[in-house]
Amino acid sequence: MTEATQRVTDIGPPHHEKMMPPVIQKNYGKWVSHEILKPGVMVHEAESGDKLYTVRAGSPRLVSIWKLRKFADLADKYCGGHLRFTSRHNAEFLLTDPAGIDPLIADLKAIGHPVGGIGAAITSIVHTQGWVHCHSAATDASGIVKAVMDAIDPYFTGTKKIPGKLRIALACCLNMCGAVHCSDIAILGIHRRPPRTDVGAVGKLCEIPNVVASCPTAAIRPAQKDGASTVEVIEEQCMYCANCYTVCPAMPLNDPVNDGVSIWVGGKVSNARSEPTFSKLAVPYIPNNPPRWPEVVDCVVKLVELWAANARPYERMGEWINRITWPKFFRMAELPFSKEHIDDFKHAGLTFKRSAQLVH
Amino acid sequence: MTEATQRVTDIGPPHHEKMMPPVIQKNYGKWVSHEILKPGVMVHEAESGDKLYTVRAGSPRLVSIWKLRKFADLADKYCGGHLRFTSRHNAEFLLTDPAGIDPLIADLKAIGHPVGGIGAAITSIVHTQGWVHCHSAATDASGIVKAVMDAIDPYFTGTKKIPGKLRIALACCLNMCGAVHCSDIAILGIHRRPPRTDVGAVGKLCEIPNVVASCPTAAIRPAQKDGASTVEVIEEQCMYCANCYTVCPAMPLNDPVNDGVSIWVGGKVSNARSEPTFSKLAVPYIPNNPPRWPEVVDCVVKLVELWAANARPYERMGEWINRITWPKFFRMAELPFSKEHIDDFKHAGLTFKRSAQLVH
Amino acid sequence: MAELPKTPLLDELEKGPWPSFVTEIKEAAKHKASSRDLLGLLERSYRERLGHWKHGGIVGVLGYGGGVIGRYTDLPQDFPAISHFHTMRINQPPGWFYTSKALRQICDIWEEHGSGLTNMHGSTGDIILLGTTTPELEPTFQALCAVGFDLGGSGSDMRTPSSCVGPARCEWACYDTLGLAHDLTITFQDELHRPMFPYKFKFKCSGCPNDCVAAVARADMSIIGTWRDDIKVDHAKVKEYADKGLDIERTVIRNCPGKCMEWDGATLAIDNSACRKCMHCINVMPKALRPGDDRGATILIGSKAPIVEGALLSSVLIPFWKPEPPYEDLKDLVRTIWDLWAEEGKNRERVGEFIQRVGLGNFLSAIGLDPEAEMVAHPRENPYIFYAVGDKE
Amino acid sequence: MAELPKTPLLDELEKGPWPSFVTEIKEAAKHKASSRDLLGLLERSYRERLGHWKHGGIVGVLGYGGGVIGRYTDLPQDFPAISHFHTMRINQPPGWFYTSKALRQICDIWEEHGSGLTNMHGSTGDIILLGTTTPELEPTFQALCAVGFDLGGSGSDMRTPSSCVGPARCEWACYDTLGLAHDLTITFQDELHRPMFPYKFKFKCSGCPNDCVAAVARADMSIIGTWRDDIKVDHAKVKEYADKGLDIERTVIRNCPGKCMEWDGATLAIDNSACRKCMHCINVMPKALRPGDDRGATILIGSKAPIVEGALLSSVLIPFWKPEPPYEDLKDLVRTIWDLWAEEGKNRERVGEFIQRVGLGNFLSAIGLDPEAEMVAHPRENPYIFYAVGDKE
Ligand code: SRM
Ligand code: SRM
Ligand code: SRM
Ligand code: SRM
Ligand code: SF4
Ligand code: SF4
Ligand code: SF4
Ligand code: SF4
Ligand code: SF4
Ligand code: SF4
Ligand code: SF4
Ligand code: SF4
Repeated sequence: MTEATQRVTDIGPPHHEKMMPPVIQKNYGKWVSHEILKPGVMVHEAESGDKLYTVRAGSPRLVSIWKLRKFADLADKYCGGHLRFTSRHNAEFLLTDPAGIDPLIADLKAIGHPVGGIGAAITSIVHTQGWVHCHSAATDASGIVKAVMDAIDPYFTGTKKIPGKLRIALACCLNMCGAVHCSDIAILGIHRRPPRTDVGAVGKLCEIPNVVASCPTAAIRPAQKDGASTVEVIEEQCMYCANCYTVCPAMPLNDPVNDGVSIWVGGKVSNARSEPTFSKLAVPYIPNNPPRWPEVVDCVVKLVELWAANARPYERMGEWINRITWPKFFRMAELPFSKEHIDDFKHAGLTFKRSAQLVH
Repeated sequence: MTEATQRVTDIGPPHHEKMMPPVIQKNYGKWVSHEILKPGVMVHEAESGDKLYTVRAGSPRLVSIWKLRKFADLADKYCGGHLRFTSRHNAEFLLTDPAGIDPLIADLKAIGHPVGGIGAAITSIVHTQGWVHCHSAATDASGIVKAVMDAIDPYFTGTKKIPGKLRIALACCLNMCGAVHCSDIAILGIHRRPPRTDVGAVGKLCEIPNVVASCPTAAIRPAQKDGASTVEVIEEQCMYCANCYTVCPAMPLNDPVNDGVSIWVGGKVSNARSEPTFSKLAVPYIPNNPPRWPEVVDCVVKLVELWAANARPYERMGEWINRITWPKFFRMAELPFSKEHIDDFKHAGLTFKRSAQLVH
Repeated sequence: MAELPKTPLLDELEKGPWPSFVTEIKEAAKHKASSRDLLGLLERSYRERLGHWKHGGIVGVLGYGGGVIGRYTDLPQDFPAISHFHTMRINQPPGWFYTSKALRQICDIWEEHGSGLTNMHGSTGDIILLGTTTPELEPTFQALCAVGFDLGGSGSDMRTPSSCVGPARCEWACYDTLGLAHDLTITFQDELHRPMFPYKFKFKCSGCPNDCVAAVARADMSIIGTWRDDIKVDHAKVKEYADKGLDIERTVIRNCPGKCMEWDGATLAIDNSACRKCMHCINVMPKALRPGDDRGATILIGSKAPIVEGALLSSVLIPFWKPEPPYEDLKDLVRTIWDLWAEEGKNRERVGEFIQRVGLGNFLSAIGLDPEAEMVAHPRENPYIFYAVGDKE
Repeated sequence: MAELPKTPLLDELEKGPWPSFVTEIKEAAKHKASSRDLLGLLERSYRERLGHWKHGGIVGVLGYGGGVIGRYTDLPQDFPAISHFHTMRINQPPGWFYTSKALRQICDIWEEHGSGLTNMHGSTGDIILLGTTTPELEPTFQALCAVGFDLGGSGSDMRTPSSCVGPARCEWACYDTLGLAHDLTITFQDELHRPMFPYKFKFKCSGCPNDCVAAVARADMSIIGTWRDDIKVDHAKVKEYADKGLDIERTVIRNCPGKCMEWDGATLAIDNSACRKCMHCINVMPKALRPGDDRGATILIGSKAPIVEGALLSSVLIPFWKPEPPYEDLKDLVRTIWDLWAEEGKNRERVGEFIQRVGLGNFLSAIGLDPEAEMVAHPRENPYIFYAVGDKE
């Protein structure tokens, strides 16, 4: 244990000051305004008159160190050896000399990274692990994201113009690590069958009370099997959230036939204009169809185009739908409305239409 | 029982056609527009060109037959023997000859009934029985209503102008027979002590399971007392709704010291502009102070004046508050905000302020 | 007659401009002992800050289960004339229209049989005859029937439907509110008079979304008029309003919930495909704008006061309904709902609470209606979906 | 090196304009056996439409309880190089700023000890080093510490706080988001590394109400910058925007949630006393408008993903807070909350769910804060009030 005490621990992250370029250190907290110069490029001006040019490069987030080294090279070449990543996992190159912008964009293009995502644009899709690394996944993450981004790339690069920001996110299961629940368009992996309980293993691997408590709909009851403690699932009460599986490996739900994807729309996070709000169910189920999930891609593209053609400037997806009303949105998007769309969880009653304000 | 079979029963109400004046029979469903001529007087015009003048007289709702006969006399004198009452319990006199309007108003005044309440005005207070006839009442109804109407009479008669309609209602207990829950200003009688259970009587007078089920907060438990079935109340869990008393007379809550009145604001019913919405708690408690409840009157007057001075045209109380935000309303109205104002019932979480949109 | 009791507190309520209920009670007290005792009892309540009524037992008229609220004072020794003091609820004529003759008939009957006090009207809409004794109930009832009036509801039965003035005087009525209310009352006499539901059931009929009978807030079934086609615009008249000083941008356009209007200072443009039929623009400019011609009603279900599970507003059940007498489609729907609720509703569970408990989706399946997007303010936000068909392949 | 497995399905995902994660894995697969096996496993998942990972056991580094996600394939015989394939979560520098040197140091360490694959970054904000074996965990950790990096959280501990770019590049930052995130991370090292809470706890710091780290949606404590005084207006610049064709009425005024702006074609008037600090007008005209000078933050509490009780957004706890290093007032508040939650929270109950369960009013009493109107969207609608003081007289 002597070793252990000599170990360096609990140092936390490096201080940001060590990581920031001099122009930022100098003008920290002293920026006065910004302007978008072209897709993916903006300039910030400081009180001092200093200018900082940002070039935002799209990223798949899952990147190898070999790619990161290339990013580092570009940072050295154009940015005095500094770069940053964004909260949506893009890479940002920070220049003081605008002459570097176009060559940098060309170099990024050469290594396969488009520039864009700033202003009224679609930026990268926040997403999660999927089949790459998570045991919980009802669908893959990176694959769908790649297929969708390929299709909507013109909205990232600015080739196609849109009324405002549109944020897409994907989570591969109801744990929602991507925090997709407040996205303009959310793609959510879902199960559709109850857990296949390994009745014998439950008692050995899991804490029965925790398993019972894990179920939001009280579908899990303690039970006895051959004199040993286990659980049983009331299948009609299960809505396949997989929380039991999270606490107990003996209750897997993954299922190649019934797993798939649901689509949610109209959430947002910012306080701009309207308050933050959750996304709402648009399409209850699309089967998993790897490698490129064409039905999911089509659906997202259609929703984006519909919004782009009809929303007013700065109007987010949900703000647009709230203006035209949900029934009209379903009609315009040619989406069927079904029992699945009607909330039946705790606060369901508050989602009923409690007025005669309808678009007929 | 031979008599019984000969009795006339199940005839329902008289058909309205028998009650309506000829001008209405003729133009039924064929009205094209209306105009407010002066406070309490409006004219409706029909496709045929016919005109119908309405004079609305304020009423205390609790009226004797001797007063009703006077109304009948006026109907004979000016309206060919027809009149109606409104959904808010005012009397309406329907004239075809506008020459009758002013004399009718004078005659109404002579018997103590002001004319008004049409358009941007405060009309009569919808209310309930109170100490006049109900066993449940936590306060009186007619008395507070009279005192408040005296104070705001200028808004009924049009002496004072206001931005739009403002609806006040009163209910003498949480049963809310006045449906006060969607009023611009609601006055609600409340208890503040748990039922004084007559433990011995419960089992004799009441169905124990019904009593237990009646409690919204599960504060009532079946119990045994001297070998007989009864109930016990977990006092900390009781919020004095009196529903147990409604189903069981052995659980009275009426209490001269702790009963009183709460004030709620910002509800509405119409679909105009904003959707129908419930009133929200403004003042948790004002003691009963008969005969004229001066604190209640002051509070209502203050709220009306504040709204009148600040709301935009057509803006109802709740629409105004939603625009300026609730915290600002509490500051402007100089009302303390307390734990009582924070919802703690079923859907409480949805009333938390889930955004950074604040007026500081 | 005996002298009126001293009522120093109540006398205070005879002051001021608004007509006084105390004056009304005093008037009745001059003629009727029961009203005299009521006056005394009320003064006592004012002094003690406490009501003096007891829980009502079940009283009523022969063959009916509802329509009378039994009431007894807890001070019968001091106020013997109101030891019984029951109210009778009487169906109002739809729209609350009366001939002076009909009104006088009611007055005469109530002078003979009751306290001489009334509420015109009760919150539900009935004529309330305020206070009589048990033996007088049946004679009063028979006298009323003789002149064409009948009892309303109380207890776990249907209640007297009510309707706004609608087509009788209002240019905005999108259907015959009085006709429908009358028809429902007549059709469902049995349900009105003989309690057999889990709890009460109320109908209210408003002719347009202004909802002048507050149907959305206090009716188990709220029938609210609306239209499907374009708002009718008289552009010249719009211009007139503007010329007379109406700030159309601020007063109308910015208040439009559909954000579907434009005003360029000269012409009003409405995108009717996004209009929510809220009535606001029409309310502000009644001479220039009118509801369209394809009129009907939205049927909403379930509103009620707070007890037990919290207050509810009605919510959309049929987004657009074309009312055509004899309204068999609506009545079939109502009967289907009543059957289900009678079967599966709990004691004292209003239909709105019942739907809250079983879920709107399940309720719709049970009554055989398809889900429609109009029924919800927005689709679900939580991912806890019971998939109807798990594809098992 | 061995040949790459055949991946006909994944190869489809190398097509198209967007950078491909498959290409990244293939690059790593050229160098590392684990990434080669990952590639094969993923192709298999694509073929079978099924993940092939097992529940992770508890693995980690000495003295720490969190920061590593244990992961094992269920096909170790076919893909032995990923029979263990744990991820390591590494605290990012606040604002995700790197020198190229620091980035290369991480790359070098991960080339030596892991798969060569990363997420830059994870959803919480950490650097995710994607896949290594149990024996490599401790050496990787030590190597990282040597160059100044440390582990993030996992399990029932605090998670790495994250912050928007804020004052480092954004003119709207109302407080030092990076400074606060760093300070909290350093102060709460123990809570970050040694799980001892009922469940996870996340901080996110956004510099203004645009909330560029989505704090309101996914942080147990969301600290969102705002201001109290007037928006700073450069009227000449407003005019410039208008002259250049911005439709200020339609784009700005009608979208203002406070309805507190007027534009007469020449001057912009703001009633700041009704401004909700939503940022919209500032967003549209960044050269003309700016947040005021009296800056600070709103502290919100409780957001989280749906499991178990449904998703939550954070809600206001401190309407306006003046952040001053070393932020002791905030830290005291946090500690008070943690103590209460540790004491009374249930297993796997996030702090937001805890507040939902005990009630906001009770929660406030327990942590010693006074209720403020800013904490609710509106006061209660139901009359089921527990009166704090029943006056017994
Ligand atoms: C770089 C980044 C912060 C960071 O620390 O990494 C950032 C940077 C800026 N944001 Fe943001 N935002 C960033 C994520 C976000 C997020 C979070 C998210 O998407 O997960 C949000 C909340 C989104 C939501 O509401 O769902 C966000 C909502 C905004 C808004 C409000 C937009 C709206 O109308 O709702 C603005 C204002 C605007 O653009 O008009 C804004 C404005 C800005 C400005 C203009 C601020 C400034 O003056 O520098 C920056 C560049 C604008 C741009 O990207 O268009 N930023 N911004 C993030 C870039 C993500 C990316 O790679 O694309
Ligand atoms: C007579 C009556 C109907 C009846 O069958 O008895 C009636 C009659 C009219 N109402 Fe009403 N309303 C009547 C109760 C209501 C109610 C119900 C209530 O208050 O309990 C409401 C819903 C109130 C609410 O939202 O809380 C109601 C909300 C409206 C509105 C919408 C107002 C708003 O801006 O929210 C209008 C339109 C307007 O006035 O601009 C309206 C408009 C009208 C018009 C102009 C309709 C017309 O063209 O004839 C009528 C005269 C207007 C007036 O009183 O200002 N009426 N009106 C009721 C009179 C009650 C009284 O004695 O004062
Ligand atoms: C007379 C009247 C009040 C008035 O002064 O106008 C009234 C009076 C009573 N109501 Fe009511 N309700 C009256 C309209 C209402 C309304 C309004 C409406 O119908 O539009 C409501 C709210 C809407 C609703 O139905 O939810 C209403 C909601 C209640 C409730 C709560 C029901 C609930 O589900 O929450 C109760 C309690 C109960 O049913 O046990 C109740 C119970 C009572 C009882 C029978 C008290 C009892 O439990 O014995 C009251 C008898 C008072 C008496 O001694 O005369 N009354 N009651 C109204 C009926 C007159 C009429 O027929 O026209
Ligand atoms: C790696 C990451 C996803 C990603 O690809 O970026 C992730 C991955 C996992 N999350 Fe997460 N979560 C990640 C950010 C989130 C977020 C977003 C955030 O933090 O901003 C959320 C939503 C916000 C929240 O905290 O509620 C999130 C909500 C969950 C939940 C649901 C928690 C809840 O209270 O509802 C679980 C389930 C659990 O805790 O048992 C979960 C559980 C998991 C586990 C540990 C699965 C498990 O139960 O064992 C995943 C491990 C995957 C793997 O094999 O690597 N993860 N997780 C993110 C962490 C990276 C990082 O440290 O930067
Ligand atoms: S969303 Fe679910 S499957 Fe995806 S990484 Fe998170 S826990 Fe795993
Ligand atoms: S999947 Fe969810 S709903 Fe189904 S049993 Fe498991 S915890 Fe319960
Ligand atoms: S509100 Fe309560 S006290 Fe008043 S009449 Fe109705 S039941 Fe009786
Ligand atoms: S008054 Fe209400 S809360 Fe109290 S015990 Fe009776 S039913 Fe329960
Ligand atoms: S509800 Fe509509 S139709 Fe009926 S009276 Fe009111 S405004 Fe007229
Ligand atoms: S009725 Fe209402 S929604 Fe329709 S155009 Fe008029 S104001 Fe707008
Ligand atoms: S949250 Fe505000 S301060 Fe932070 S980067 Fe976004 S816009 Fe700038
Ligand atoms: S910040 Fe938002 S609320 Fe404030 S004036 Fe600007 S648009 Fe209006």
